Amino acid sequence: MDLSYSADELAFQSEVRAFLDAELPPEMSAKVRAGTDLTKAQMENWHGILNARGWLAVTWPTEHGGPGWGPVKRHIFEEECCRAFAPRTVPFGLNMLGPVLIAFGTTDQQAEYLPRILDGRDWWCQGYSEPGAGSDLASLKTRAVRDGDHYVINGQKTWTTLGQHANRIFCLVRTKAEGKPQEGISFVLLDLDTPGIEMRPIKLIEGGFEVNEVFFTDVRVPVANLVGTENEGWTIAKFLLSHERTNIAGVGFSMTALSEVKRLAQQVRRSGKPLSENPHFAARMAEIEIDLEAMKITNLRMLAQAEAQGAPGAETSMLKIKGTVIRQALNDLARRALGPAAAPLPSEDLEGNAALVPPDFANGAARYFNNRKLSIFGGSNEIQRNILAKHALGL
Amino acid sequence: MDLSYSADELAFQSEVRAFLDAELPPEMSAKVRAGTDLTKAQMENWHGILNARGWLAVTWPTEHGGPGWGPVKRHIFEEECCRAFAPRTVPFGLNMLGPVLIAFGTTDQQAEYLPRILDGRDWWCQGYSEPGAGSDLASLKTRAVRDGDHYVINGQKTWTTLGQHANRIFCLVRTKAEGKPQEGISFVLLDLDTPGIEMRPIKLIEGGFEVNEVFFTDVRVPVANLVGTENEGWTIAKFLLSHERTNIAGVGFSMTALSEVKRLAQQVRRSGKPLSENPHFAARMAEIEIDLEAMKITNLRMLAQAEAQGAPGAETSMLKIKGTVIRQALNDLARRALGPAAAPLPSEDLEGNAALVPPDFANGAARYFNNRKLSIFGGSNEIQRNILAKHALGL
Amino acid sequence: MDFSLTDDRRMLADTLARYLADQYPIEHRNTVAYAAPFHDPAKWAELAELGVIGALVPEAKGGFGGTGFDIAVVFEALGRALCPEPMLAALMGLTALSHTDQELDPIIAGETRIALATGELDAPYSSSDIATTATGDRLTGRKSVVYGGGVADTLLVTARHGAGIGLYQVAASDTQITPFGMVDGGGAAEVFLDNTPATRLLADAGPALAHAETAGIVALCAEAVGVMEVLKDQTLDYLKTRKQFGRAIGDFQVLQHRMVDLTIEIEQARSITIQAADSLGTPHGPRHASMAKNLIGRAGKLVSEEAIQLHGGIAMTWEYPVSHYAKRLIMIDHQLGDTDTHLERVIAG
Amino acid sequence: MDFSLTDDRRMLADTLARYLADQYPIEHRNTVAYAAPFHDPAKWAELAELGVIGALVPEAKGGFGGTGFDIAVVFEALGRALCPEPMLAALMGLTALSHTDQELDPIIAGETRIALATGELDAPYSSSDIATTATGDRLTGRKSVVYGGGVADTLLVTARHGAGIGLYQVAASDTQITPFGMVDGGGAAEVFLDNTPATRLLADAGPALAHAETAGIVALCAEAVGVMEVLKDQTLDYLKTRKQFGRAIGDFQVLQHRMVDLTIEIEQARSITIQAADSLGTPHGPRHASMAKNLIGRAGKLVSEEAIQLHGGIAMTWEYPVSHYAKRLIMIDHQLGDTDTHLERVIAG
Repeated sequence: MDLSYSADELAFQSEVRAFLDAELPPEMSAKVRAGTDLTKAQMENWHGILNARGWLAVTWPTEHGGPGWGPVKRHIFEEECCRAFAPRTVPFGLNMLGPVLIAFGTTDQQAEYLPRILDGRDWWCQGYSEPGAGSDLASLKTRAVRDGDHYVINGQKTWTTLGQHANRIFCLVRTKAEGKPQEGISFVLLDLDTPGIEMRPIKLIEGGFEVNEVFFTDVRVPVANLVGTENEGWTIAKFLLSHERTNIAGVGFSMTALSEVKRLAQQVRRSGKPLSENPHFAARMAEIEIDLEAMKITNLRMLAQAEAQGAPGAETSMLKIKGTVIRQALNDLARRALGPAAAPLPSEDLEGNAALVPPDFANGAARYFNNRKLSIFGGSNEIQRNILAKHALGL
Repeated sequence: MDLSYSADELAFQSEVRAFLDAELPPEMSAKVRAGTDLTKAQMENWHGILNARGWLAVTWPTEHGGPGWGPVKRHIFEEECCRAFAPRTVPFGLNMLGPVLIAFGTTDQQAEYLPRILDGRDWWCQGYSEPGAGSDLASLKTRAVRDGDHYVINGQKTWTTLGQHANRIFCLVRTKAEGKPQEGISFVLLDLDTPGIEMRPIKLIEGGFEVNEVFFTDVRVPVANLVGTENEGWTIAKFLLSHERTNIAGVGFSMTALSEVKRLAQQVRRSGKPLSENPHFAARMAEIEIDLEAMKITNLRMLAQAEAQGAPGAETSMLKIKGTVIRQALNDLARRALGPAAAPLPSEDLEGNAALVPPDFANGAARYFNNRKLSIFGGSNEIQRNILAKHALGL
Repeated sequence: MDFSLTDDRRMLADTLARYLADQYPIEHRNTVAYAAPFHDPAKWAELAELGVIGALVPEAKGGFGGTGFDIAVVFEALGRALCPEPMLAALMGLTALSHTDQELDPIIAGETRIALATGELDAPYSSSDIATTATGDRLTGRKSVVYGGGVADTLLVTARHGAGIGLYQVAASDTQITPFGMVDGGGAAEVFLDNTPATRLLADAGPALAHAETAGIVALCAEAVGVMEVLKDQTLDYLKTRKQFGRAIGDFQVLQHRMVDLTIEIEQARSITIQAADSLGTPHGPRHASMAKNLIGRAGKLVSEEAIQLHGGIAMTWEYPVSHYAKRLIMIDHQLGDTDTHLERVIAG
Repeated sequence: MDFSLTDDRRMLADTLARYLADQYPIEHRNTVAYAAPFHDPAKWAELAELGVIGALVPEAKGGFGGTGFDIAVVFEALGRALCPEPMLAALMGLTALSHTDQELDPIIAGETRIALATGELDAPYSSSDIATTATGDRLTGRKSVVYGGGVADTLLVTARHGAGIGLYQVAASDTQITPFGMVDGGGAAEVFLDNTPATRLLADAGPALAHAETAGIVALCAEAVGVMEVLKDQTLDYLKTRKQFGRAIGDFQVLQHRMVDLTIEIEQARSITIQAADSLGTPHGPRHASMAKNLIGRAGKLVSEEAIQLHGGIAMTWEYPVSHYAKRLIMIDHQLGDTDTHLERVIAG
């Protein structure tokens, strides 16, 4: 048993660090650290920087422009990006559609779309969930009816993240009404400029905008935009949900969140002492640190297993559950540490001398509320427990 | 809104205190405090003392020899008994069979059995659970087949508490095999001397003996020993389960357990200071104290409601759940406080100068393990949650 | 023992609840709660007219209430409506002023507004640990996150003088105030004092502040109970109507049991709030208030997080009222001492 | 990164597991674990013969193992069998002695038995806070809950001398020992020293004790993981076979989710134990051991209590093995520092 990285992996780690030192724009990492939204241009810029280095589509095979990393190198890369407060890449083209096209797309589809994802000409978004079909995705109702060499789509999608920046959307639609709910679903690609598509922003609990509703009214899409076989989109949906699980534990995020909350607790003063010296706060923090330390090893154990055996199993649901519990607990801790200073809505009036907390921490409450989503989206933690009970425990 | 006791209630409280001061034998309260088992003679002695005062059958109406108290006075009495470390009365005759006979028994049955419960001639035990029918009581299998003016009983009961001291048992038996599981159950009274009954002790997790298995082989019992109507015993079972809920919150037990754990934490020393000054231990203790403080009011609120409306509702399941959680947490705290000194099995070699802890606390670990039963018996906390979900929340 | 409300209080509760249901629906609430001045001045006047402010003040001081249960009844109703009016500032200001000979009638009538400015950046929950100083009749320092401070005419400020900590009155117009809105709605302010003219009301602010703080905690706990009851009702309703996998999600046993646990904690929260209200003004008052605030902090976090989780994504949206109730419930833990602060006070005895 | 065991360790684990399954079934375990001498001396000799004790000692000291992973493999297997043999005493004694020039072979061979006597009534978890004193070659004081102390030939005792705390060797026959059984099986003893003759092995016991304690914690954590795995398997099996309300109780979603949460914590417990084993003997060793012992304490309580609760009454009986596993798991928190003790050490850095 050997828990350390190999010489090759350590060299790679240094390479990533050097790259981030040199290439990550400081104004971007400052925003990431403070939890404020990047502009669309900034996100595109970061994609461009990564693409120039060949490190953008980390899950793709080399023939399509991926770096050819295994799970451990991907993990190192993610860990270093988190440590440096690099922006997350936008996953919809890179980690979702890309792998789908590589596995299920025609050569033409691959040739047309993959390069456009890499060079940033396309920004994809996701049309999966519907108002009546969240965790129960198979019950989706958006209809696509064949009309000559087109489908005519009517219905509604929701929770479409960053749809406001996208020019294209991939959707699960119902192409057959009969049979089991999982049957009769198809996977189609749409240009958001197509007449009949309307995107409406959803304001979130903390006041931010990151998700949207998408309405489809008699939207005509060429049959050539079908990926895979008609009525067999459920296979793709399942494939995609399992691919979404890259970095599902979010260990890197939690590590930076922990170091940030430690820094905050040293700055905040209560009864004349740093909050970090308060035994009750320190106890909360230490327990999470220990859980995270264990999570790091759990994550590495499952990575090693994935490296050895290929596809990740139901066990990754554990990483989702415990990983989100830890991240949310860290957000909770940061919020608590701020005390009444967590209350203000972000405001220019409260900057400079009027600031209540260092700017890195001004979004503490907003981040806590926003990250309640972590245990809901991507298959809620309840769904993950159902999966584990069935597939890992045989219940 | 007025949370204080009335003048009448306060006077009653003083009366109870004076009684306990005068009448409770110190060697009994010492044993209760230390969590060691009382002998059968001691329990009978305590029943006799209470009966002499007319305070034994606290739930019975005055015409049958009860004191005629409402829920609040019963609560005060229980609270004071706990505070004084008085033994619990044995509930099977007093709180279970007695109310059943008063509600469902014939005049003859009442005249025969109630006085014998009061004066101690009969010690009843309970034949409810079976190895295959715990929480799912209605699935019980012990059969009673009519043969002339007798039933012939075959089957097995378990978890029969203090059966080793009893001379009689009340049982739920199946008198009809057809129909729903709840139909065809009858409630019968048996003399334990009847041929064909065998009682075997069950050794419990901590090594103690308080429950038993009871085996019935061709046991003949007169039909006159049926209580209520044949095949309608389920009504009695439900009545009895709701009556079992007197003092279900166990507030009095928790209050003495809390004062004992505080006393322990002041005596135990760690790093040269009393354990009570350790912030982490103090935090655990304070949280439970607060929960208990709230529980006291919750319990009083529900008592007041019961006093006003009669029968307790599904809400008492809350008292069972939270009450047992608190009691178990206090046992847990006492066990923790003992540190390695919790390890020894009780042994005469470890008394006097060789003792590791004051004798009151020597059973700390045993009590913790034994009281894991609290969340299992009398309808497990899972069953209580099912009841609340259905009857209090309408789910 | 009697756990029913008196007729007067029942009437007050009903009147206030009806008024808020009619005049302060959640759409209106969200409109005024998140935009300056972060409340609705017209509604404030109407609440005063209804006697809501007077209910917080004893008869001897010109009101017609002022017990812990009066306060609890008012704030539970405000919590149910998620009302962002600066009633906590009024309660705490009036309670502190009741220790002086100041005239309270204009405040009770809603004509002038006050705010109690005690907390500071490095001493948000401690009234004794402050750095603001008084030199004669001039104050210098900074008071932080002053609830209702953005709309007050008069500020009651604590400051150190030679012999201890005094209570001072400062005209809002004489000082620099930076008002802001809060993540959970409603307004507060930073107050910058720089040789600011002030009138000393009390040389020893201690007893008045302790009283005001204890009353404020009872109010926040009762408000939290109101918020929790709404979250419970909304969640229960959602469990019964939302369908997934072909049945109401409330059929799933896991969600049933979690809903039960949440319900039990709400009952516990109500109980401990009743106790804190009962002992307001007695020697047990501060300890029972700390017990209540600690339990409310724990129960509030559970109820808020579970209400969101049991709903799923919909509760993450601004449009769905649950999100605002959930935010308010969490942020109550950031007012007048959090869960840990009050646990420490309980431990200290 | 490689999470697989070496062939040697895999073989040791398999051999030991097979031996224990054959020779130490639960009925035998319960017979010997709760009656003096609270273990089985014949089995002790056989374990020594199998090389189990030697696996805990580095080659340089006469063994053929001694790394954190060697220790973990042995103790996980002991945990799975709930073995009450005083292997922890041997490990900690040998580890302490490896800092001296004492001969270890007779101990490795199972011919002599040792126990490390450090804890005292008022300082159960602290090796520096002791009251036992050395005057020349004589010791006076009391050592409390000495694991394996009832069957040891030699005791390694810590005591204060002029310049610090030293490690002393005492013959069991020279001192008054009160052996006793433990609630979870196995034996310990109270050791009363009254001007008892002793040999000083180390003037400064610090490094040897720290090493022994860290190794002991790794062992206990691995043992706990073994115990938890058995509890998980037994509970899962029960959920699949026990029927209530006409179906297997494992069909109930509430029990499924609780079983999942328990499984996750067991994985976390295994992970943190791997880390502690990996860093034994490095500067991170003590901190990682404290992290592990804290997490094991929390996970152990959850797993023990849930295993009982998910079973119901049957797990409350002496006859059903789960009760003994549950007891052992809880009582591990009473050895070498409990959950809070180690949390404090992690906080202290």
